[in-house]
Amino acid sequence: MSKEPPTAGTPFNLDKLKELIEMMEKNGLTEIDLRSGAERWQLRRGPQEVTQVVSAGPFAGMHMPPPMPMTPAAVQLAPAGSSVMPAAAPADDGVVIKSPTVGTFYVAAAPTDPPFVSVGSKVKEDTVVCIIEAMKVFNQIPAEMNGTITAVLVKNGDPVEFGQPLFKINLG
Amino acid sequence: MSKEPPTAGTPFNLDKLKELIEMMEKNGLTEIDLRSGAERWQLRRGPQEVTQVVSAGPFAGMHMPPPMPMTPAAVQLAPAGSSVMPAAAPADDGVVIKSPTVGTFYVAAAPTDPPFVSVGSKVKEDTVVCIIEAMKVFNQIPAEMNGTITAVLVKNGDPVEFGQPLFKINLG
Amino acid sequence: MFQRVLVANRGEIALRVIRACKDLGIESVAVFSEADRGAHYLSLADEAFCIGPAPSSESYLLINRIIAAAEVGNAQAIHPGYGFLSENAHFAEVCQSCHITFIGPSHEAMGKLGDKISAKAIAQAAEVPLVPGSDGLIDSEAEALRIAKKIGYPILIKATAGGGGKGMRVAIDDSSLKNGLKQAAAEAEKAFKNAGVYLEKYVERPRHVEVQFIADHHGNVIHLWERDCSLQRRHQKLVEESPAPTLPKSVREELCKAAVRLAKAASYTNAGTCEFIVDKDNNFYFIEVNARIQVEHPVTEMVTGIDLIQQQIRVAAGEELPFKQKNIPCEGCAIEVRINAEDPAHNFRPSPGKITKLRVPGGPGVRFDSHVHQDYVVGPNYDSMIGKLIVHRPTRDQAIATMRRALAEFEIEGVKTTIPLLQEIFAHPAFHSGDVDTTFIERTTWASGTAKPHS
Amino acid sequence: MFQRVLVANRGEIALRVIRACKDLGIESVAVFSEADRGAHYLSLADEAFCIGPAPSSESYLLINRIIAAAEVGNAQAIHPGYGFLSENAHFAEVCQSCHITFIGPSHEAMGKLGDKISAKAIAQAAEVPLVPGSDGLIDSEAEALRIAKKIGYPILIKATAGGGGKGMRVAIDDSSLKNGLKQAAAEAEKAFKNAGVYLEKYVERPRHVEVQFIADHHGNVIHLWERDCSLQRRHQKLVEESPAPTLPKSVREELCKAAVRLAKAASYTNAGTCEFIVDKDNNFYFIEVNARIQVEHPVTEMVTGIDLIQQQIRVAAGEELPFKQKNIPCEGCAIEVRINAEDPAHNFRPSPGKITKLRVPGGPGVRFDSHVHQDYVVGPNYDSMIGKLIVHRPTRDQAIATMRRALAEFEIEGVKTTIPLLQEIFAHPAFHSGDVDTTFIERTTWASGTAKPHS
Repeated sequence: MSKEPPTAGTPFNLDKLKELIEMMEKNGLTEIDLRSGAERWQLRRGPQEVTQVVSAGPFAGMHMPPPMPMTPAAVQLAPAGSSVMPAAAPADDGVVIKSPTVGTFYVAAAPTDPPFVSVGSKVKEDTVVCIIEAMKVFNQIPAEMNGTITAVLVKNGDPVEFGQPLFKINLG
Repeated sequence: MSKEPPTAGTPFNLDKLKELIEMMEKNGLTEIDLRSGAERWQLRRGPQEVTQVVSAGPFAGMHMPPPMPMTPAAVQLAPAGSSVMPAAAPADDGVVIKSPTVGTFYVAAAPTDPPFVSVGSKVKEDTVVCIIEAMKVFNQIPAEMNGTITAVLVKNGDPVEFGQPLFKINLG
Repeated sequence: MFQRVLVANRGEIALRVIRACKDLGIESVAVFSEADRGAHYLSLADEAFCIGPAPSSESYLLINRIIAAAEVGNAQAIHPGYGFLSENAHFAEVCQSCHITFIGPSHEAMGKLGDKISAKAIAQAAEVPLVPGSDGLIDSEAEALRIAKKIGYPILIKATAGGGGKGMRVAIDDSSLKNGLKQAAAEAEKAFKNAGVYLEKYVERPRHVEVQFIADHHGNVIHLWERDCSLQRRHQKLVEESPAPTLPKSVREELCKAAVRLAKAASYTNAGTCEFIVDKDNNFYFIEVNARIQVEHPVTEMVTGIDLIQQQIRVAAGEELPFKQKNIPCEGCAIEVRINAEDPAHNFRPSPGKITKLRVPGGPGVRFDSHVHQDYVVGPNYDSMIGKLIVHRPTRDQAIATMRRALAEFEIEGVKTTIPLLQEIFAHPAFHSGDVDTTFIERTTWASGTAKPHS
Repeated sequence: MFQRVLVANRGEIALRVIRACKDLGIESVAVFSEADRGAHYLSLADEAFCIGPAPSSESYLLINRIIAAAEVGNAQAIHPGYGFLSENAHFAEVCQSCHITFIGPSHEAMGKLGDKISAKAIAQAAEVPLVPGSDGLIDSEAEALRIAKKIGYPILIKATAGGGGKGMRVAIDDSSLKNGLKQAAAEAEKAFKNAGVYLEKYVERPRHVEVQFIADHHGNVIHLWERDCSLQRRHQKLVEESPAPTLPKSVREELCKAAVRLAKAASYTNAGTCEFIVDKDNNFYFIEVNARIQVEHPVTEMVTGIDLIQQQIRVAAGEELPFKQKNIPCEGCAIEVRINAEDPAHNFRPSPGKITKLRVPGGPGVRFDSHVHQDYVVGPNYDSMIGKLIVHRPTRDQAIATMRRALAEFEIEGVKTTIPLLQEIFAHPAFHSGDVDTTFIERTTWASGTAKPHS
């Protein structure tokens, strides 16, 4: 791989570009737009559609809101007047544990029990983080990753839909 | 902005381009837009819609969408299948004498007469250049400017509409 | 039947006529001003001619341009739509002299009905009730009191040269009549240099009910039932429906028969509308004839199943009406609302602009007649109506429910519209109960901006 | 009546049900897969839940997810639309056990009619004609010849384990029957290791005619006349109309009565369709019952004036049918075409993509049921139907004229559609004369790409 600029005449510096991209990745940035005089560097990262975020690799669950101006009206979920459930909110940083089903979210096994987890709880892959009730079945939801809970995103007893972020977690 | 893929004839360095694309792929970038002076490199990657992901070939997924999605449909006059009169075509150069009414265009006062004017004719403001018949009335149309006819844009006996260019004219 | 028809109009009614022609297998020729150049509906015509610049007076109202376009376009007939030249008897006469069929009544019938005095004379001859009043100007207080006794209070005192409410008084008893006569005469003298006044019965909370009729050239005149168009704002209709709610069947039938008598008396041909006002006791009085197709014709099409524009063209081509009066149904309930590009928050001033987003309601019972689409630019040159939303359902309650659903579905961005006001109207209990008259909008408080006439 | 209904479907039928709920004053709960997130029609529901990823098997077909959504959404009933879980008796049973009303027939009726053998037994008991044939497998050539004599040629020899045309022969006389029996048995033995064959009368150029019926929980079963859906391509319906052209009134009435007998015999409730094939002599034979609402239900809505989806919901809520058989009209002619995002030039392969431009036809007699709009993205995950264009006119000729006009008006860019093929169909003289059967598309040459099954 050559470290020279892309063409003899252009001042683009690939190394700088790589550094920028690494910064984006590390910080979950989706867009960088740098301008200096006649020079402009614009980088975008992440999927077009929030709906299409697929969990794979180190950035699983990172929702990148559509950066492109071409987003159709179809991205808008709930116009005024309708109480459509909120779309899976983009987690601006960190990773989230998502609901694997539609149902009712419970933080504990019984109303008098303490919550399975709260902010600061360390969880392992098989740690139960909540219960989601669907069709009278109380499904224990494991964390499926190791880390520390940094936020609980849903209130006890709230309905949740498939793919809805439930917890923020710092991996590690 | 260059829309075509770089070819040997362009100053773009294919190797550098490949490297950029690899970087994009590796890092999940969707867009790079680099400008420096008159030069601009714009790369977009990934489909508009993730649903259509296809990848093959070195430039796979390098979608270069049209920069403006705002196609002005309303400007289109006559889709296929209808024989709508052509819109008054913009005179790309010079000045035109336009029809002041809708009607039938005649180059002469009678079929056996010579045309009022032809290419090369010098006309003054009050020179009759044609007749437009509307409601059995034969309207003599004056040039309304001084100059030399450089083109006759309508055929004898053709219908013309309001504002339709009839003659090209060089003023003077 | 004609081979080609020229459509001497623009916007939704031009599109409506183009569609009717296509449905009949007739070619259509459109005309357009420079402001409408490139409009999508023009591409649906078989040919289209630019006839002048944006101002109507230099394009859509220019008779000779339209005739010339019909001639170069080889059209045998002209459909005038509504507005513009549609009620211009001179235009109809010029068409005739150019051997082009005017799709509408004869210029003679149009002339007779276009003049208020001769129209009233025809109505009287046809035993169609007129608003009671003095036969002419009032000569003395004694005469006024005598007439008042005959027609009963309340009575409207009107200046013969009047206008804009000047020289107008309502009298509720003899005493207020005496005072009113003096005041009105003085005011009229001052304003118009003409102190002449006359009397007319004052109809309180009148309903506006009109009868659609159609007549062929073979002596057949048939009514297509009535429309209630009471819901108006500054004399602009907002909502039209058929059948008229709350009117007893017997009154509806009387009303419709009166319209047919009048059409026959005027030797009327083609489609027309006879307008009445109806008082709170369901007495009805002739107002005028609209000698053309009307904006609100779709509600009649829905309840009768008859395509009025097609039928206009057929009748003009000499065909006999294919149905008998007794076979004309009035099924279910149809309601139309006019969607105007107006800003309710700014006293309904026109709101031209580009429609940047449009989601039109659909599904069963919903019809939308419009020439606009996403990216259409609503210009400032013509009227602000951008479409007509029509629902048709088995019952009035169901029609109202579907209209509310359809209005809620409607999404339009880029221009302001009357939709918020329409939504309030359809949510209003008085509208549901049919308790609506021409003063309804003015005397009701509306949340969505002001619908009042003078605020 | 229900307060909230969950719509267990997507696309146009989901929107159709949401609209029916709104018209009835019922709240609706939508469900959607991740592929449909943000779809405009979802915003018209009162609530919407994501139930899984794009594949139907992980979202729209997951019974427990849909029940859970109904529970968290407080829906008392579920409308399944068509396709997906609509004919899944187990789903209907789960709904029942969860005390959620399934808007459709009982799971018992669904189960009985879903099984071909028990469905035929019910038909037989109700004296509904079946395609004549052997009662079971053929044991000998002699038996085959005896049956052939009874039912007449041509005869279809079918392998009991057959499929895809394998082990299938048409016999036109005794000699070809003898040969065919041997060949079919040998082929079936080879392909399926089962040489069993049976006989069925071969219906040449069959028309597909189906009867819409609806039954309440009070013992009333009413038919809403028939639809002709003969115009198919690879067993996919392209055009549906009501009434069936060319069928005599007496046959139509017999057909409809047969469907009602069958529905009663199956203790059927809610809306359903009884499918028949009709031969060239207007004999009809029962094929199967579709125990759900169908794509083509709007044509029935147009000719009867009855909102079928609303009526389904009412019946499911326990209401009695509000009309009697004798009051069900069949007025005018309604035709529906399916507009699919498919590429006629490439053997009708799906053509997903973003709709970059959309101009939908309108005006009188035109209805468009669709969830799509300009800028909508047609995804590759579900079926390719993007809308249904329906016309309703007093006569079939007028309906065809309006359909041609409407198809010509239709402008769509960004995806390829079946519109060019539909335009050819509606221009075809055989279609105009009603001379259409299920083989029409295959045996006709089409200019717009190939509509043939194997090219």
